[in-house]
Amino acid sequence: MFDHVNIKVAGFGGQGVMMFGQLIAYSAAYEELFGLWFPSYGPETRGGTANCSVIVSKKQINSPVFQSANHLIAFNLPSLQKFHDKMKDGGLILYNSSLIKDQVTSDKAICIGIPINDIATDLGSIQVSNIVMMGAYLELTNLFVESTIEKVLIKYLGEKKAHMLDINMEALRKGREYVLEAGVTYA
Amino acid sequence: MFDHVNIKVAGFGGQGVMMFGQLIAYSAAYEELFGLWFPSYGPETRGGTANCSVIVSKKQINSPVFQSANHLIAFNLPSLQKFHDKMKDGGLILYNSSLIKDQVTSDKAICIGIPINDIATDLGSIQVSNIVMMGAYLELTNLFVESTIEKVLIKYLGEKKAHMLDINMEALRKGREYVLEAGVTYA
Amino acid sequence: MAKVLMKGNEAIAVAALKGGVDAFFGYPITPQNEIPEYLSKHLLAAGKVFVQAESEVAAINMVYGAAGAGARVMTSSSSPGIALKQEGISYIAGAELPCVIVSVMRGGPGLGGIQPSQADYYQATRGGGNGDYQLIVYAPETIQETIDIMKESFDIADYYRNPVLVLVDGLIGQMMETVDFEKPVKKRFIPAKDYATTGTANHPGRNIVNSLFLDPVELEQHNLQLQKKYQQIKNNETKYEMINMENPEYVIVAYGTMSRICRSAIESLKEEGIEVGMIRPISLWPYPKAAFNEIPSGVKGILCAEMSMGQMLDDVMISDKGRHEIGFYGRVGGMVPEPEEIVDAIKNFKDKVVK
Amino acid sequence: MAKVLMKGNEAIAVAALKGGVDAFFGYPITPQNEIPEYLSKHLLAAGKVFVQAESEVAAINMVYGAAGAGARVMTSSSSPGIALKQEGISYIAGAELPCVIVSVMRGGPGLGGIQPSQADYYQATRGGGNGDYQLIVYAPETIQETIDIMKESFDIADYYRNPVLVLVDGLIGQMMETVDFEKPVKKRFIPAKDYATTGTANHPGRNIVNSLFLDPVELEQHNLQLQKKYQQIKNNETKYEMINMENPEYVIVAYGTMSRICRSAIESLKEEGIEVGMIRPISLWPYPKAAFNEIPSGVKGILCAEMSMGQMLDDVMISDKGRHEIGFYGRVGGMVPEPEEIVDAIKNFKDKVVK
Amino acid sequence: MEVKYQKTKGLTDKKLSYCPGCTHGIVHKLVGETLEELGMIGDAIGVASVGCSVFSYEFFNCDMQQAPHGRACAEATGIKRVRPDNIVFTYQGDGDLASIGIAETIHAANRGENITVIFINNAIYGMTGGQMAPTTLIGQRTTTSQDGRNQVLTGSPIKISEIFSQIDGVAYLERVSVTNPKQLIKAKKAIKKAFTYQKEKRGFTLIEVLSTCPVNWGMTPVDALKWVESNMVPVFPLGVFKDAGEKNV
Amino acid sequence: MEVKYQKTKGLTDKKLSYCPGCTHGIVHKLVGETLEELGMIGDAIGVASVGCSVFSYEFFNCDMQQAPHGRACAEATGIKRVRPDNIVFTYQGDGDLASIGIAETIHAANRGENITVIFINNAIYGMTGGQMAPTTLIGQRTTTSQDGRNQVLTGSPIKISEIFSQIDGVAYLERVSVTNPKQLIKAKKAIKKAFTYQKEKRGFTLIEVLSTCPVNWGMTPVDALKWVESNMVPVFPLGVFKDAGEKNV
Amino acid sequence: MPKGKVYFEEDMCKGCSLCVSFCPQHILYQDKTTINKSGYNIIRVSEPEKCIGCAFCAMMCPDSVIKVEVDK
Amino acid sequence: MPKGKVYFEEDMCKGCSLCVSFCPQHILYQDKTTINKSGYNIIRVSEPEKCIGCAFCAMMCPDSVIKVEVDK
Ligand SMILES: Cc1ncc(C[n+]2csc(CCOP(=O)(O)OP(=O)(O)O)c2C)c(N)n1
Ligand SMILES: Cc1ncc(C[n+]2csc(CCOP(=O)(O)OP(=O)(O)O)c2C)c(N)n1
Ligand code: SF4
Ligand code: SF4
Ligand code: SF4
Ligand code: SF4
Ligand code: SF4
Ligand code: SF4
Ligand SMILES: [Mg+2]
Ligand SMILES: [Mg+2]
Repeated sequence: MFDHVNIKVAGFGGQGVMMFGQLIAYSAAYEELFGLWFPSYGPETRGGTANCSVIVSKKQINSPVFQSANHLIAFNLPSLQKFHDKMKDGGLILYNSSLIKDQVTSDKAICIGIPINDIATDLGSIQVSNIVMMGAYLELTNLFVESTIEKVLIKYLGEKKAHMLDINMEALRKGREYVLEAGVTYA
Repeated sequence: MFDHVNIKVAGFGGQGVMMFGQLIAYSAAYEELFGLWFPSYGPETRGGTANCSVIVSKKQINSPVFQSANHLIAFNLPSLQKFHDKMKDGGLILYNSSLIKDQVTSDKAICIGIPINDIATDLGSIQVSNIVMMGAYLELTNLFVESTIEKVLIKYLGEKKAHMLDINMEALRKGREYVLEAGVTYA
Repeated sequence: MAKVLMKGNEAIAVAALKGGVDAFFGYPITPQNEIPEYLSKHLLAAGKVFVQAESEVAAINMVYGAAGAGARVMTSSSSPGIALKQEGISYIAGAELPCVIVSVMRGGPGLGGIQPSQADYYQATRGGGNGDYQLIVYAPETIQETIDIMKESFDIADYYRNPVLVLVDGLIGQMMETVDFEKPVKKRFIPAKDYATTGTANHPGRNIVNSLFLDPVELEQHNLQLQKKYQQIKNNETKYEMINMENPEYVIVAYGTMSRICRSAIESLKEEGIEVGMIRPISLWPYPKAAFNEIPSGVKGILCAEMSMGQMLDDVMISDKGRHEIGFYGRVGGMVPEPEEIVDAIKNFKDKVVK
Repeated sequence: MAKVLMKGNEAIAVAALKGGVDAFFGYPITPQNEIPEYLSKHLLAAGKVFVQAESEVAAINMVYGAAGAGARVMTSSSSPGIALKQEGISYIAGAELPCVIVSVMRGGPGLGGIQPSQADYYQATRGGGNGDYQLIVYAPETIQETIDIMKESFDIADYYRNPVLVLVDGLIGQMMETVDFEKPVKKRFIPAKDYATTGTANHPGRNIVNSLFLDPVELEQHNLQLQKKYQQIKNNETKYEMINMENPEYVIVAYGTMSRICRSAIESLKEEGIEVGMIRPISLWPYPKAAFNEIPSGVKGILCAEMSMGQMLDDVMISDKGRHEIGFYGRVGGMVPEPEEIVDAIKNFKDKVVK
Repeated sequence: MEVKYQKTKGLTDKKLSYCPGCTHGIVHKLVGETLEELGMIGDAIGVASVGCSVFSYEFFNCDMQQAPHGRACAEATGIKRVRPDNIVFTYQGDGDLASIGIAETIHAANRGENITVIFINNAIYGMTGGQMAPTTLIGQRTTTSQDGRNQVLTGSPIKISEIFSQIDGVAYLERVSVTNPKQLIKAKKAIKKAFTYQKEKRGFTLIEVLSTCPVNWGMTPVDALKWVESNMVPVFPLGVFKDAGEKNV
Repeated sequence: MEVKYQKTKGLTDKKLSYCPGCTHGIVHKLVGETLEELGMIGDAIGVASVGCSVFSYEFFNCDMQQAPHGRACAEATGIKRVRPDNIVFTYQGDGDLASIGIAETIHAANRGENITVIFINNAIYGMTGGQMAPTTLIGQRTTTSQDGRNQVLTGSPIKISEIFSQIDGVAYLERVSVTNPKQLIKAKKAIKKAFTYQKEKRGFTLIEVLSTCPVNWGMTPVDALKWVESNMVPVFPLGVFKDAGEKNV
Repeated sequence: MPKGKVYFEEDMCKGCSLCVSFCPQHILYQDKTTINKSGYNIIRVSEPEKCIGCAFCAMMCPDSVIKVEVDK
Repeated sequence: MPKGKVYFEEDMCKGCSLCVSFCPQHILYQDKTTINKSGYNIIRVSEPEKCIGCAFCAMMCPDSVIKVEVDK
């Protein structure tokens, strides 16, 4: 595990970007770590793009903002372009290869594409593409123990959306599987 | 004449207190002196009493407020009581003896009563009692040359009240006469 | 008009007309009512605009609209009324529009009273509007100076595209003094108002009056540009007077009516052999900080005198930078101190020192 | 509840409930909407009062009424909304009523933007309301501290019969952090509200809530009494933190989110062998002036860092009294500086010095 | 002999601050008598507004709050929400209610706040020395309409009762005058009805009282009353504009 | 082939900032087309308010000012008074006009300001994320009325057209919708009439447009239009509420 | 005709004359020779025996100066 | 029946489907497989020949995406 990770999550509005970030922060809290999430709200939110920042740390978090991320989760091309250069050395860029067709490279980060739209569509719900991404992300980073994300998801969905839990868990699994099958790793 | 006089004018609302003060300030301006007038507006104005301060000076006036007056013009008893003690040595207290029946005394000022209500009522207009007071005041102090106050009065009354000029001039005269007849003087 | 006797508020109105005001929007409040009353008569007669708004909030936004459309606009009010205008003022400053605001201070806080006060110094110089903006604030001491400043304010506002606030206490508004309207004031070259919304038929492109910049990069740029302008105003428009500063034992800092009272006190003290100087800020923003560098050595202390509980005191402390002991004397709530009180305060300076 | 992850605005709402709030009156504005949204649900469910007012002006006056009637009341808003509340705030302070006001700052001036900012420091500490009044202003740096302060604020407001303003930037409002609601806070003995208008059937005599004193003698007395209270608050309620102040080369002064960024910068600088301390004001009024007396000798300069163009800077200058060179670093309009910028500002301190 | 009429206990002993013959004093009596007769003095919380009646907190013999100009209905809302069983009323002039405070008044009405508003329409700003009010009549001279109110530039007198009749939250709404004993008795009935409706929690009640300002109108008090009858009543017709009756219970 | 319909020159090329299917876009087109067809683009000065339409200064292809929340009519008054021959209009939401800005709007109407107000009633605060508006329907869920608007606590939807029908300075006043092409054509006629009246200096004109907020209502754009027809129109009946016709000329 | 009696709390009177003007018996008048402590001319009853106790004077008095008693 | 032709400025489309829903000929549909640069699914015409040029689609389009031409 890491002592302190800066994570940037970005994509179109509607792709579940904010939820992705919040699930990580909730998981941090669940594991009694320090978690911090903040949205970039502003002109872009209505225009169609959205992004948020997450920090997970073993100690009290000072600055809530960071210049460069350890991990970038890019759900679309404009987001990738916007944040691609703001990475720490040894970082991870996880991107939506359903929308970003070209192979992404970086001299600072390992770049891994996950065709989350395709996987989610196969599952019968484009809605859970962000959870597919979550599966891949957790498989690669081992940020939290297995059971944490499930507990957090149950709480997040609440009673009203409890029926959605199964497909979300399925999406998580598919994300993990994709990574395992592709044989990619991130230290 | 004086180099610098502080004048306090006070009475019931409706007795022409403000007008009295303004006429003096206008006269100062007319004679190319420095004149300053200011009203005490506040809780008392609606309650029935009113007062204003006037400064006439040969040089630029600094402080617009003063602690003690050279001249006090008191149109009723509460006003006299309020300002009686705030006089400079050698001052003048001119009071309305129609309403203030007891003889007024002061160890700092000469006190002269003028029965302005009675004189004005005799003239047929209680309204001009303040002008009766003005006649007495100017006769005693010689603050301005004779013609000044008439010019100022003409301007003050304006076209609309031009017909009131005669009775005002008459009131002025009666005020002067009263002082002359009573044989009182003020250096 | 040679010398005439005139009430401060009326003089403000006459001076505004001489300054070329096109439109007045305001709401009644004591002690400044003679301003709109006079203008209601004379602006309309001259074919210009007078609107009694439904509130101070409406009035300041009418000012915003008319200023955006290119007119010379003013409003006037008093303490709680100026409080209500804060949002609008922030917009006007943010959109870089010129206008003149007259603030005739009365006692506070809350409904307070209607007697003269200087307790709205913070309101004028720090504002309650949001964000980093500044008004140009002038605080004259006589009706004559008020007239001169009023006449010039419209030009200054136009020149910098910034609101100018003329700050007087109720005494200046309510008293009458002998004044001269013909005193010449500095003229400035005012560029054409090519930003004004007059319809695209009347200018190239589309004109937009706006203070919204949702993109933080743009909003920061906009702020930096405002700061540049403010620096320019600081360089060019700081006004103050130094009085009896040859070799004073103490220095008084006072503005407006208070400085006149202090002038009398200084004369009395001189008669008693005590030399006291005075720094009289005329512009409260920009504040004449540099004046404090000119204080001769040997001065035992600085007395800040205000008709408030100590608001300009902040600027005195900032400007003096710890070089002197600073004392304070203030009266509030409509109590106007007499010169004797200032004399006493100087004589008992030690008791007045602020910790 | 042990540790939970919660958005700042929601945490403010929860903490208000824990602080015993009886009634909320407010008007929507970004970035603080989660506060009323949460309270609308939970106050009504608890049989308490939630009213979405027609405007900020109405909201603050509902607060005035409810506070006068003896309830624990709060409102929340953001920059232009707080501007509109200035008159009402002055009345509440003038009438000596308790309430809690939450101000979540966004970029200005005018409509500005909706990203985080600290450019309403003047608005909070100097106000735009009229007269000599003060709010007690707290500026926490984390959501945890915001919760603790919110809980205590209602007691402080009641104790002094004075409004408390909790000042956070939009980042604190919008971000989520892990927090603990059970941290105990100081308890105070709150006297019964015998001033409240509850009907003469419910108390002896007639109770009047009022800020009007037309007689200047009375108004001055009232002001002097307020000042006495303010002095008491200065003595008792000043809060600040000193960080790494053993032997610093430079001292930073920063509050709120900015102080957290500076903490990170201080850590980085330490790694490079540069020791930098920090004074972190928690109460912005009363300002922790005394902290500046504790700055060890040998400090080369003080850097004031704000998400504004320099507003707290005034208080830094007043407090330091010319003892040190003072530098300033600010970002505005929603730009939140990163720790690296503060590191650079310290390294290039000479360029940051304010003249 | 028995007492037929004497000063109500609903008012304090303090001398009223109004000018001679001003009907503010008459309306004060009607409100005070209503509070007394309905046994509400001990439960009432009044809100004084800014205008000549700013000092009404010294005159009504119950708990009082003084509100910023125009905000009495907001302040009353705050009070009533936290003290729903008290009787809450405001006393406001036309500058206060119809000009600067119209938003707060309309929205209190629209929310159906269970309060009573006494609205003094004297077609002028009395307190500040006689400026034009939104209710000033066309042609009426004031210090800010010195040639008479000009319809083209300033519009027509605003009709509060007519406007408020369109608001659902209003339970009772009547325009009255106090120009003679007969009208005064009607006015008192209206005020009593409004307070009674409040007691019964029926919603927002407002009584518009056509009133005089002899000083700023430049008339004797007696002539001022006649002017109300001959000039104001034709523009502001008297009557009940809304009575939700049992509906709102 | 000839062009039957294309984007109006009354709007700029800038992409609208509204959510998919939001009727703000439709009303923008109607106003833009009106300006174009009446030849007013060069003379028009629009006032953008605070709400989702805050950026309308980027969309209307004429000079524009951006007003503080609720103050568009005051700002428009300032503009019109100093530029009486320009065409001045405001574009305001229901939070902006009916809540915080009702005083400024009523008084502009009462003065008979010769301006045109386009009033977008979408029964919610769109921009700030879906809080209750004064026009929100009883039972409608919003983020500040999560169990549905409660009539007892918050009153009933405020009826701007009904209220403004009582104001003398109003020259034209109609409530329209844009739920289908037929209604849209009616709406455009109303808007055109309002601008024409302004040109003829007849006084204050206001068109209330029942509008949608699919995002905050939680509906598809198509369902949102149906909801307007089935839920809003019964509460806010369509039609002409005032037409001063020749009278005000 | 019933018989009434009116009492004036003189120092509260502001001399507005509304009572005079609304007395149906025309028995009230302003005494121009006497002022109270606020400076106003006070009201007097010319023919007290004509008072019918209608209380119109008291009702119209803005300053609650007048108390009216009637014979049962 | 008159004949019409519709043109879409695709990148301006927000995929709201109002055009689809108001086309009396039911010839418009959303292409779920294609997104424009803002991420929205675009609109296509299934049977262009059936277009009557009524412009209902264009009138109801909030984003002025559609231009309609008709045969004279
Ligand atoms: C915010 C604010 N604006 C203006 C004033 C000044 N003011 C005091 S009373 C008043 C008008 C009162 O008129 P009205 O409400 O008609 O009452 P009246 O005196 O006629 O009874 C005004 C404008 C104020 N005190 N506060
Ligand atoms: C003084 C002030 N208060 C509040 C806000 C926040 N605010 C922005 S838009 C808005 C409401 C907009 O609702 P509406 O007018 O109905 O427009 P819509 O978004 O629904 O089109 C509010 C309250 C603000 N910007 N300024
Ligand atoms: S100014 Fe007019 S309204 Fe006010 S008390 Fe005097 S007469 Fe009455
Ligand atoms: S939030 Fe609602 S009103 Fe605003 S643009 Fe989106 S759909 Fe339209
Ligand atoms: S009670 Fe009637 S009759 Fe007697 S004095 Fe009064 S008004 Fe006249
Ligand atoms: S009505 Fe009252 S105040 Fe007026 S004159 Fe008669 S007794 Fe005096
Ligand atoms: S013009 Fe008419 S028929 Fe043709 S696509 Fe559009 S709506 Fe359908
Ligand atoms: S109506 Fe316009 S924006 Fe909506 S789907 Fe059709 S073309 Fe696209
Ligand atoms: Mg009035
Ligand atoms: Mg809306």
